[in-house]
Amino acid sequence: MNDREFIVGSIVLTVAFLLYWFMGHPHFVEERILQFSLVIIFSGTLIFFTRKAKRGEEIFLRNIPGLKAVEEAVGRSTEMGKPVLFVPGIQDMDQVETVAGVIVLGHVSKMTARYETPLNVPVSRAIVMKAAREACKESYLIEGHPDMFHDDMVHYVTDEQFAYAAGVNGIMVREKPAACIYMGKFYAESLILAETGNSIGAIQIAGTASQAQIPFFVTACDYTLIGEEFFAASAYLSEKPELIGGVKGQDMIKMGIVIFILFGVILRLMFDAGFLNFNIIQFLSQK
Amino acid sequence: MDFLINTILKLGKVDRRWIFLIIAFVVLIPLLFPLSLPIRATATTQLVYDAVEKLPHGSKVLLSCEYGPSTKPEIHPMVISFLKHCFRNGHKVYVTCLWPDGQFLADEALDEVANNEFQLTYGIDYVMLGFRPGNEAVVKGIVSDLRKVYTIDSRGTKITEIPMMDGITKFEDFDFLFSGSAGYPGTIEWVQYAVDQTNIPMSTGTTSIQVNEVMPYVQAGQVQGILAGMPGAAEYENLIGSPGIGTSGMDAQSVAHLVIVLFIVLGNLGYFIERNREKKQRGY
Amino acid sequence: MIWKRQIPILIVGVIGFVTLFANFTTLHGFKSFVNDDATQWFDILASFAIWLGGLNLLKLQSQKILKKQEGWEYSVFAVIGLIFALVAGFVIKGEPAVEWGTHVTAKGTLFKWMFTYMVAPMQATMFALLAFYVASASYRAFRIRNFEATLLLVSGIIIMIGRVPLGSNISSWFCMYLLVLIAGVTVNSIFKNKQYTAISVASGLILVTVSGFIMGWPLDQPGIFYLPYLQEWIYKFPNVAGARSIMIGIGLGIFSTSVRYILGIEKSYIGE
Amino acid sequence: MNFEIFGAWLAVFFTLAIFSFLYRDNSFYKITEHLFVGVSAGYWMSMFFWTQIQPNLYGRLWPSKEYSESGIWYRIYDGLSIFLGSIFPEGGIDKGHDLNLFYLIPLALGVMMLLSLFKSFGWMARWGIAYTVGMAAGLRAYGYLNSNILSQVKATIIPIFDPDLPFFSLLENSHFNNFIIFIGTLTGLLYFYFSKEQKGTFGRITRIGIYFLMISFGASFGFAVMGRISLLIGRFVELITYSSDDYYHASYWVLLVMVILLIYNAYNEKASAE
Repeated sequence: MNDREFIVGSIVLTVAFLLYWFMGHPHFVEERILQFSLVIIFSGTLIFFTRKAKRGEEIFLRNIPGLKAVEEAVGRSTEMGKPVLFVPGIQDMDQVETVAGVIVLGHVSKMTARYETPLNVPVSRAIVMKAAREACKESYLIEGHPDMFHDDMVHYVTDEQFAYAAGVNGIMVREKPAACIYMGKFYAESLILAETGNSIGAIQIAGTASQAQIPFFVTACDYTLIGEEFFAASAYLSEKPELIGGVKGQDMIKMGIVIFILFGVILRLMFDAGFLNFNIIQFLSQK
Repeated sequence: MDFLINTILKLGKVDRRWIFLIIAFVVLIPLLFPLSLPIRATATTQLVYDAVEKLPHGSKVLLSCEYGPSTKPEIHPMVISFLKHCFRNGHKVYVTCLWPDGQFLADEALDEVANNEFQLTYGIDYVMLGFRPGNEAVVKGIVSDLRKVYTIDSRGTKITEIPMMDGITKFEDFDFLFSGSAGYPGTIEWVQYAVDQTNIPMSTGTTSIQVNEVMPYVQAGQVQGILAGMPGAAEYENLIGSPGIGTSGMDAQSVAHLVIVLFIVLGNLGYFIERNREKKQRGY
Repeated sequence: MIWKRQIPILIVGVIGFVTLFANFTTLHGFKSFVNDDATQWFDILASFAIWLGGLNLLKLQSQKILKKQEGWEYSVFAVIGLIFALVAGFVIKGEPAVEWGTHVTAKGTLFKWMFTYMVAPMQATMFALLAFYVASASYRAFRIRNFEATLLLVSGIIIMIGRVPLGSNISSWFCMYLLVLIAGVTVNSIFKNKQYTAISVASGLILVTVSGFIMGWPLDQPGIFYLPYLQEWIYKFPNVAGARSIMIGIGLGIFSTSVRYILGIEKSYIGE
Repeated sequence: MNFEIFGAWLAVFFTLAIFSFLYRDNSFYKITEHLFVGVSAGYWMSMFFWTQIQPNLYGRLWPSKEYSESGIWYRIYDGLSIFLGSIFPEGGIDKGHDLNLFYLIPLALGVMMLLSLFKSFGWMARWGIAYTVGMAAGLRAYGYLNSNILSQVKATIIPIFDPDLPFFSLLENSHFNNFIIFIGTLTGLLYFYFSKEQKGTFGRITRIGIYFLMISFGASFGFAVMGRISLLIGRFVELITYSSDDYYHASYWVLLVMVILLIYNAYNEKASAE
């Protein structure tokens, strides 16, 4: 489908809906027209930007300071001649956060390959191990150091949550990595990992969308990618158009929401003051 | 002074098992030897109490239990106090559960309050409708037609044969809803699918961790007050004048919080001293 | 190939589309299918998924035992536990008066016994372990390394102290004295001048004491220095603001992922 | 011995065994952890079977309402009934449902899911998963749009013109507090806007946003600590209960034996290391 077809298609659908609407819209829940329009508008925005990204058009995403911090951390490890530890969370590849974590791992392993710094990736799921190995192997190949990659770099510890945390703790205490990077889905083990990392004096960088764990990471790590920031960073690194387009589309909707709120406050002020006969709150309250 | 600084620094490197031991004692000792700190209700707890007090005698109250053993210490005392409050004011209580484990715990609470303390009759003063699977679908079902979701109660009695079920066919026939909730499905689903659509007043008691998620709804007025975690339960117990597990845990909770705050302060003190020393050593 | 790839994508698209748009139509058959049957199917499939997970666990642990892999002795316990739970669920009721089906929620059955004395304590203790880790991390890892972390810890501490009975027994005047001392430390570290520090601390102490005498030292006034009020304000207003922006962000994220699933752009569920 | 007291001793053992992990990873913990994994898997399997699959699936395929002595459909049922009488009681399943053969679809999808345990049928689970994914996507797209976006946007549109509202009140709604919510929500949203560098004025605005986010995380932090401590209190209360006469001081005895064994073990390890 090219652009022209896309635009024509959208117009035809809109006209068709308008016709249906003015013909008395049988079987349509009238009170939900607002939600219906939002579903259409939001989806349209997302599709538009995904297509734009797929065509290879330049899409600007701001620098994410956390990624810069990752680079510095790897740099410091190199200086000190110590390894980098990367923990991709404790969940399987069906979690978006694990996927994002593995994408960031690809980025980190490129740097370790470039600087010839040892990398250690303990994982807790067999499938994550496979995916993480692939990602690292590719990075080392791209950087021209395929000889430096070995399978043990990414190794399975155990599926059990606390046993995994204990295992990773052991690695930290023995190897004393200079940088610990936690990117993925975390539960309670976040605390145990970050505390040990702190006690060995490593630079710690975390990224997760698990809301309950973010506070612990923020206080115990040097840098934390919070929620959406983490996803945006991984989209940026993955160079996958559907991910980048998604981030951009959501960005536009977010800006739309901000503008709508500002506009809404003004409308409400005018209604309350009696200048306008349109109650925005009531408009938004339809079920 | 140097001695003090050195001690703080040395303490920073202490084996964490000592800290585990300290926390264990800090929680255990106040449980064995209570301090009986006076408890003062926060505004959100008071709101829940007032909402129940406002109901006329003999109101029909729906209590929904959505918690399991891992969150029992927080929610169970709330449910017990809520039952006491309702029975004392002569309300009729209907219990539903969105979590399967909720039914075990609700049964326990009813045994303790309705049977032992108030000696009420099943089917006239209270009824246990029980657990139905389906998460928010159950909530939706109760709103549209309760008798489709519940044909029998948890004891296998037909709903039509239970006297207090007369005239109850849907969610709007109740006067009040209280949800003791530890996560999904729970308070948020009740707000979205039941309360927002019908305007039946609702209060909630949640685990500490869930408070932040539910707070925007309380702030927007969709939920009338919230009992937040074990301290919320303790405050409620005190408002109805019947201290229980929540209250007895409060001393331990207070002391443990204080100790954790002290830990944070001490830990940061060590951090600052160390940082300053490093700066001095580097010569600036 | 079509069985493994196209059909699942088609199922997601059709089912997703139908459930989404059922919200906007009054067509009865359509609506009742989505509201009743489709959700029931979902729950039934979710139950099968739990069985799949359980059987998978059995398979993995048995393989571990048969191949005598490291730690296989412990896997024996996992298998025993699973079998015991299934026996309690399907073979031995323990209470003849209770019917099959209600035995999973009724009193006096083996299943209920298993719940009370096995599932409940183990689950609860697993969660309670974290209290210890929080304590040790608060001592060894929670550092006010920058302004953000400071804000976070301060608001956390105010909530922690203000929420419990201990906090409501701390007078606002105590907090004000504490603040004067903290201000003194700050002045000292900025100006590095003992005179300035002494003057600021002394004037602060006098100011607080005088106003205390004037107001008669009420426990909870002025409200902004009384921890229970302060924590309530924090969690009712600034916290709600922050939480709300996250909520909107999460809502958007979930919406866009859902749309991507329905349109077949995102196919991670079939491993792509 | 009474089952209840036996149960109490078991519960004490499990509780202390899990706590023993705090000292170090040891056999008590490993045994309990593996038991826990097994028992909870079995617990949920049974629970969901009896509350979902049996009543809502089989209950619709073979309801007792339509049971008849003739016809092939209920003969299959009778066959099943002979082997699995508890699941398929005589005369059909009475859960108040009508006969609905459409439910063969979820049954088929479910069976396909289970078949995926065998390697060559691995792909079969995809159909069932696809159904749940699609359904969840449709439900959530609307639910989150409505409650997370629309109603929160609505709550952020604050009244500026409202003479009844006080300008300042610490704990009640007031213009000041409304303004805090308004600013916090907007700047928080802008912090997660990625199409512009966070520099200059925009950078300063997003800084305010991150401060609000941090206060919010601080509140979750405080509440998380509170919840964990409450759970610990709950465990200790139970241990104290079980240490009483009625339970023959279970807590003390189990603790004692466990400590002795752990010390013995540590001593042995030390000896073998030397």
